[in-house]
Amino acid sequence: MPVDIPAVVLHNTRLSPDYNVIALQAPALAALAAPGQFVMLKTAPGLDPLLRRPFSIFELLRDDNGALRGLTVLNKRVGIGTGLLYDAKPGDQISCLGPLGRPFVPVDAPAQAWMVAGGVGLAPFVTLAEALAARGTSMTLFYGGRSAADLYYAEWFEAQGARLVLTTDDGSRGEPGRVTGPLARELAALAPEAAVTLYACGPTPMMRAVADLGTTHARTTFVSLEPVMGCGMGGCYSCVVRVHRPGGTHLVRSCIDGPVFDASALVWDALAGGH
Amino acid sequence: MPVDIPAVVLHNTRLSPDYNVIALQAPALAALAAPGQFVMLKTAPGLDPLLRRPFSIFELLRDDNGALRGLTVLNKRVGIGTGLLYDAKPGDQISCLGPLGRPFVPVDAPAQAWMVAGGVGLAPFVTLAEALAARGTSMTLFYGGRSAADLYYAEWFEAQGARLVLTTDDGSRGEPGRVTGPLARELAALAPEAAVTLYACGPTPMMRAVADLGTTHARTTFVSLEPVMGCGMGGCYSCVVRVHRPGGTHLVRSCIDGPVFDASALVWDALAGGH
Amino acid sequence: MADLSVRIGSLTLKNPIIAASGCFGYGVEYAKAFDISTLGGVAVKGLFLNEREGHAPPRIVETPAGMLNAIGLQGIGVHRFVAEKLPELRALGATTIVNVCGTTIDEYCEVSRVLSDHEGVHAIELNISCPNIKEGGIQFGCSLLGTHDVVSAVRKVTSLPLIPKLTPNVTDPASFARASEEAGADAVSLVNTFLAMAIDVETRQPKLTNGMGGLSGPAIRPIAVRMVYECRRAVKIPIIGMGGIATVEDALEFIIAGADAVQVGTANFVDPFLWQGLINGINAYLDRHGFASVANLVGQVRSR
Amino acid sequence: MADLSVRIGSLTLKNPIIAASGCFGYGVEYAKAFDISTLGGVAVKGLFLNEREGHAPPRIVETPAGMLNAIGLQGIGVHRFVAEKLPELRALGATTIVNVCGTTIDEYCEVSRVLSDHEGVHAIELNISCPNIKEGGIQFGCSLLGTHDVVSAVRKVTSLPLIPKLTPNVTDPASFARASEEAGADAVSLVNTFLAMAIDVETRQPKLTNGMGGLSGPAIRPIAVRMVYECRRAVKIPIIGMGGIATVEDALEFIIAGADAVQVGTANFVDPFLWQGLINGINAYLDRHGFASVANLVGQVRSR
Ligand SMILES: Cc1cc2nc3c(=O)[nH]c(=O)nc-3n(C[C@H](O)[C@H](O)[C@H](O)COP(=O)(O)OP(=O)(O)OC[C@H]3O[C@@H](n4cnc5c(N)ncnc54)[C@H](O)[C@@H]3O)c2cc1C
Ligand SMILES: Cc1cc2nc3c(=O)[nH]c(=O)nc-3n(C[C@H](O)[C@H](O)[C@H](O)COP(=O)(O)OP(=O)(O)OC[C@H]3O[C@@H](n4cnc5c(N)ncnc54)[C@H](O)[C@@H]3O)c2cc1C
Ligand SMILES: Cc1cc2nc3c(=O)[nH]c(=O)nc-3n(C[C@H](O)[C@H](O)[C@H](O)COP(=O)(O)O)c2cc1C
Ligand SMILES: Cc1cc2nc3c(=O)[nH]c(=O)nc-3n(C[C@H](O)[C@H](O)[C@H](O)COP(=O)(O)O)c2cc1C
Ligand code: FES
Ligand code: FES
Repeated sequence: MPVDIPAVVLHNTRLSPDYNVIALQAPALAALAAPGQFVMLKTAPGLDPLLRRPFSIFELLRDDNGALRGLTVLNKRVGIGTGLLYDAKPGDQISCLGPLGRPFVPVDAPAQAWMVAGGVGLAPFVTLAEALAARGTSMTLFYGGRSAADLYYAEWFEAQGARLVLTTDDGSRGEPGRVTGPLARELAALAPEAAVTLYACGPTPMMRAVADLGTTHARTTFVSLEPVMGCGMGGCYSCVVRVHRPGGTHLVRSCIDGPVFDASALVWDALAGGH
Repeated sequence: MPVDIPAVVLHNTRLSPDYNVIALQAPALAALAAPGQFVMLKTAPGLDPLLRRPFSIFELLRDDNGALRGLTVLNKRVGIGTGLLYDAKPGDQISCLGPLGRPFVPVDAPAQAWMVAGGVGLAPFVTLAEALAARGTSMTLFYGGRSAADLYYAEWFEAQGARLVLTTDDGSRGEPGRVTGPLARELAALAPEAAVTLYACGPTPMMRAVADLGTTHARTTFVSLEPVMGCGMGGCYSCVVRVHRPGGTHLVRSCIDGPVFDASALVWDALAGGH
Repeated sequence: MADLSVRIGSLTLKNPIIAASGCFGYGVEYAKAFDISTLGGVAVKGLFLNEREGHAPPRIVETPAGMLNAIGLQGIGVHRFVAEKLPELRALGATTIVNVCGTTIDEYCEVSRVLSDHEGVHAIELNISCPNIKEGGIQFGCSLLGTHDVVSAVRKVTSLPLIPKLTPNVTDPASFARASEEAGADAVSLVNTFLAMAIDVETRQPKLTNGMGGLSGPAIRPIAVRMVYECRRAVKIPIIGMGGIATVEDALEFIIAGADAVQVGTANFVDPFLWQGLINGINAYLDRHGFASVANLVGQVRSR
Repeated sequence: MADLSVRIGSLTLKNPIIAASGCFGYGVEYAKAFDISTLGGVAVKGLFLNEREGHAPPRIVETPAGMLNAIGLQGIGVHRFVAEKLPELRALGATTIVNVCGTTIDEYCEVSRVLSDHEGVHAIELNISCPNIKEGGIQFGCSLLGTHDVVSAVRKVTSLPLIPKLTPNVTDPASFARASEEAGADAVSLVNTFLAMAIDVETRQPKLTNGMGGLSGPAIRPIAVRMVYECRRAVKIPIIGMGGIATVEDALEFIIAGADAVQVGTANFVDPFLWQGLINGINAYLDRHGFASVANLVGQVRSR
């Protein structure tokens, strides 16, 4: 049951020249949110741009009494709409539609949850980590960025009890190289009976690499996809991805059948092109 | 030689629920401005709305050393663009094209200048009054509004040495009724040889009434028209008004042949329809 | 409270506000957001006889005050529709208008026949105007003869209200409305999307995998209003107008131009909760202007 | 620095950026703002043989990402033009393209003949596509025969580069480009405006005194790009593309779709100083992508 809220911008925190976190007042929406769901934001009033943009729910905001106030979005500026969100001012109103999409299903102990995040792909994992922490599931965050400055919120996850495995392209923090490097090593080192579920979000090639590792090491892997979405509600069929089904494959809408998918269900070659 | 300046909003002063004065930083443009000229403002970035809107240059802004800083616009909210200007925040950027159009020609003593303003029609008279004051021409402002609260800036004109003749529909300040009432009486009372030039800006019916009085009393009358304008530069032919010419009438572009016209040249019946 | 009902052949719509085909899934997707039985009608995604994949993504791209789409009529086919979606639509109380596609006249007829055999289908919108598929659709919609032939053929196999959906990609849409009327259509709907194209200048490739797509949204509204106005002067049957409707004023503009009912597509993507506001707004306008019914407002444009 | 020149028949344009007819007055109006000789060309307001008043205001109305106009081709007539404006345009060094209108083939010919007798007219753009006037224009532009007849008739009376301007209000603009080519045109330009309408719902009157008007601006760009793409595949002669161009990317999109040069109309109202930026931007793109000349980029769209 999604709602549409004319959310007031509470604050806009710039993390870098292209990343920011924007806080939106939307208690009714926050109350409905499940881990890994997304919202459709109208990045400006009027017709330019016309369509909403999809964003993962990043943090849930609570007041001092713990009552839900709204949510935040981790925004990476790549074009018009994300540029407008980067420039948003407190007091601005941004229509916020959601929560939308299939959420992550958090595993329970003794199974462990390994989260694998690349860049802005960190966004859906805050709500997942909270859910995992709540059920006492032990968790690890494999988190890669260009350099140390790009590893936002790592400490927050640590505070939640997550084990951190960090990598940077330039080696300025954690292990140099891709996040899939240490992930591959740790999966190989796992005892066969050790129950581990992988959750990945980031650039498509990275998610695919994680999915392949999951297959190789027979561990269930969930990915959260980020295709272009026109409506987020199942109305337009713009967001389709190819999945296996008995006797073949077909195209399903990632806004309602996703954005979270079991990686083994996806036809990855078909995803290469899209976002 | 018009210029186009990405002007920063210095401040936005609300005068009422539908009037505001917006100050724009545009020294280079202000330096070129003549009395009664106008600018074309892009009321929002992007394509909504697409076209600029024409506004009279209201005040010229000077810094403490008297150097020109920019200009203000007296805005009345009637739709999308004027609504955006009403809501403009300091720091916003508004592209400002101008100065445009034929200016008022200030008369010299012994001739007197009688300015007749209705509502937002006051806008072009601040620059005219400064020019008149500079040449020592004695001036009168006939100024009408709905009620006392709508007679903005009357004191400013008084300070410039203008004689004020105020009217309000509700009689809350000055004489009750239309501004053309006292104007008619004073024109009738004038000595035939007394040289007076009329300058009028306001609703079309009001300007027409002033023009008729000018004709009746054989006094030259200039009016500043406010038709819909697409470009303000003579490019589109959207802004035409009908004027007399030897052997008939024709349509001229009010953005370059106006907005200031000798009232006797205009075919007033043709104006009734438009703005 | 004015009378908002609209008659289309044997069908009476509660009100003139219809969800446009391809912009509202199969209707059921929106039932979790609001009560879709409050709509005048729900035009479901275009259906062929069999399941159809459509085009590879990207399938949409935003344009100034509009969007291009080249979905390629992905759909589950009429048989799965009547089995999997129709019962739910009936249970929800939706006034279901099925958008019927075909690559041949026989397919249009067969799909229509299947639908006619099932309870809960209230009308057939004949999609002879999809610009995004090679075979079928537009090939009928851009030929007066083709339009006449497919409409009269389907007319023979169904007694359901029959609504050919016309393309704007022709010189004179009114002549196609006339051809539809002569062929026995109960109403016409227009406009479908404008054939258009967007190119990424960095890659020099079309932004859509399909190359071309259909333009919809507010950008096209003034052209669509003109076409509805022209059709109103050409035919007596009801007209369902659409193209860029996003506000109450937009909907009223189409009705005043000559539309008996309107559809809303792209705007539903921007605001899936806009429906009640449109219905209430039209009612308020009718009351304010002293119209006893929306029917009295249809085509009431006054010359200047 | 890439080669920006464009050949149109016997004429060579400095660069592919042309001011569109009716959006740039007679050119002289803008000379006080910038040096109009820097433009590839200046297409002046449409001219009949005699002076013409045009329609009563309001003549324009804004629409989503566009505008409607019904100016009605107000103009001073060809004789006053050559006497009063042409000398100034020559003095300014403008590459002048005259937009020629007519109510009959004879008038098109007569206007073209007068222009051919004067120095400083560089090309004739034959306006057979104005949607805003009853007689003339569109009546030729919407008929293949009419197009062929008027183009070949004018071809006989002038050796100036002849550029029929095509309407988008037809099913297949490419066939009109072909008819123009066969009739001896040196190039075609498209698109003129889309016939459209806006209604004030409070008064229920059209917002334009003329009732209908022509839609221009960014809103129509995707449709115009498609039409240029189709024409490029239909004819060998140069194509001048236009319709909603406001940025360097927009201009490049048309060139990649198949336009040898482009015109900018509505965007000049929003930013009369955009010209140099467009010219520099195209040059920068060509250098960045390793094109020695703009001609090499024309029609270089790659299939996906
Ligand atoms: C379920 C979901 C969750 C998402 N969560 C987040 C998030 O938490 N934070 C965040 O910053 N972004 C997120 N995205 C991506 C975000 O929606 C896009 O970056 C955004 O729509 C781009 O809009 P724009 O107007 O800035 O770009 P545009 O100006 O529209 O386009 C600029 C460039 O961005 C590309 N682009 C357009 N849409 C997307 C897309 N969906 N993904 C990637 N590139 C795109 C275009 O192809 C173009 O190259 C998410 C996307 C989805 C589907
Ligand atoms: C030379 C000139 C100087 C002007 N000076 C001022 C000024 O100093 N202060 C000021 O507040 N306004 C001034 N105007 C009027 C102002 O330009 C319009 O009010 C404005 O363009 C309306 O834009 P909008 O987007 O708010 O209205 P829209 O949303 O475009 O339209 C809303 C309503 O306003 C009407 N409208 C549109 N254009 C005009 C117009 N030009 N005049 C009157 N009504 C119009 C429309 O018909 C419609 O009914 C001036 C106009 C001209 C031509
Ligand atoms: C994503 C999308 C999919 C569409 N699919 C269909 C379709 O399956 N059948 C059809 O007749 N029209 C289809 N249309 C056209 C719409 O029904 C409507 O005619 C058009 O979009 C204009 O209305 P709008 O501007 O309100 O969207 C589609 C439009 C869009 C945007
Ligand atoms: C106000 C206005 C007047 C126009 N007058 C003419 C004209 O006289 N002759 C002509 O061929 N086209 C005329 N046009 C059409 C433009 O030249 C151009 O074809 C069209 O506007 C599309 O380009 P644009 O979107 O860049 O404006 C006019 C357009 C506008 C907006
Ligand atoms: S985004 Fe519209 S169906 Fe998924
Ligand atoms: S506003 Fe364009 S010519 Fe006057």
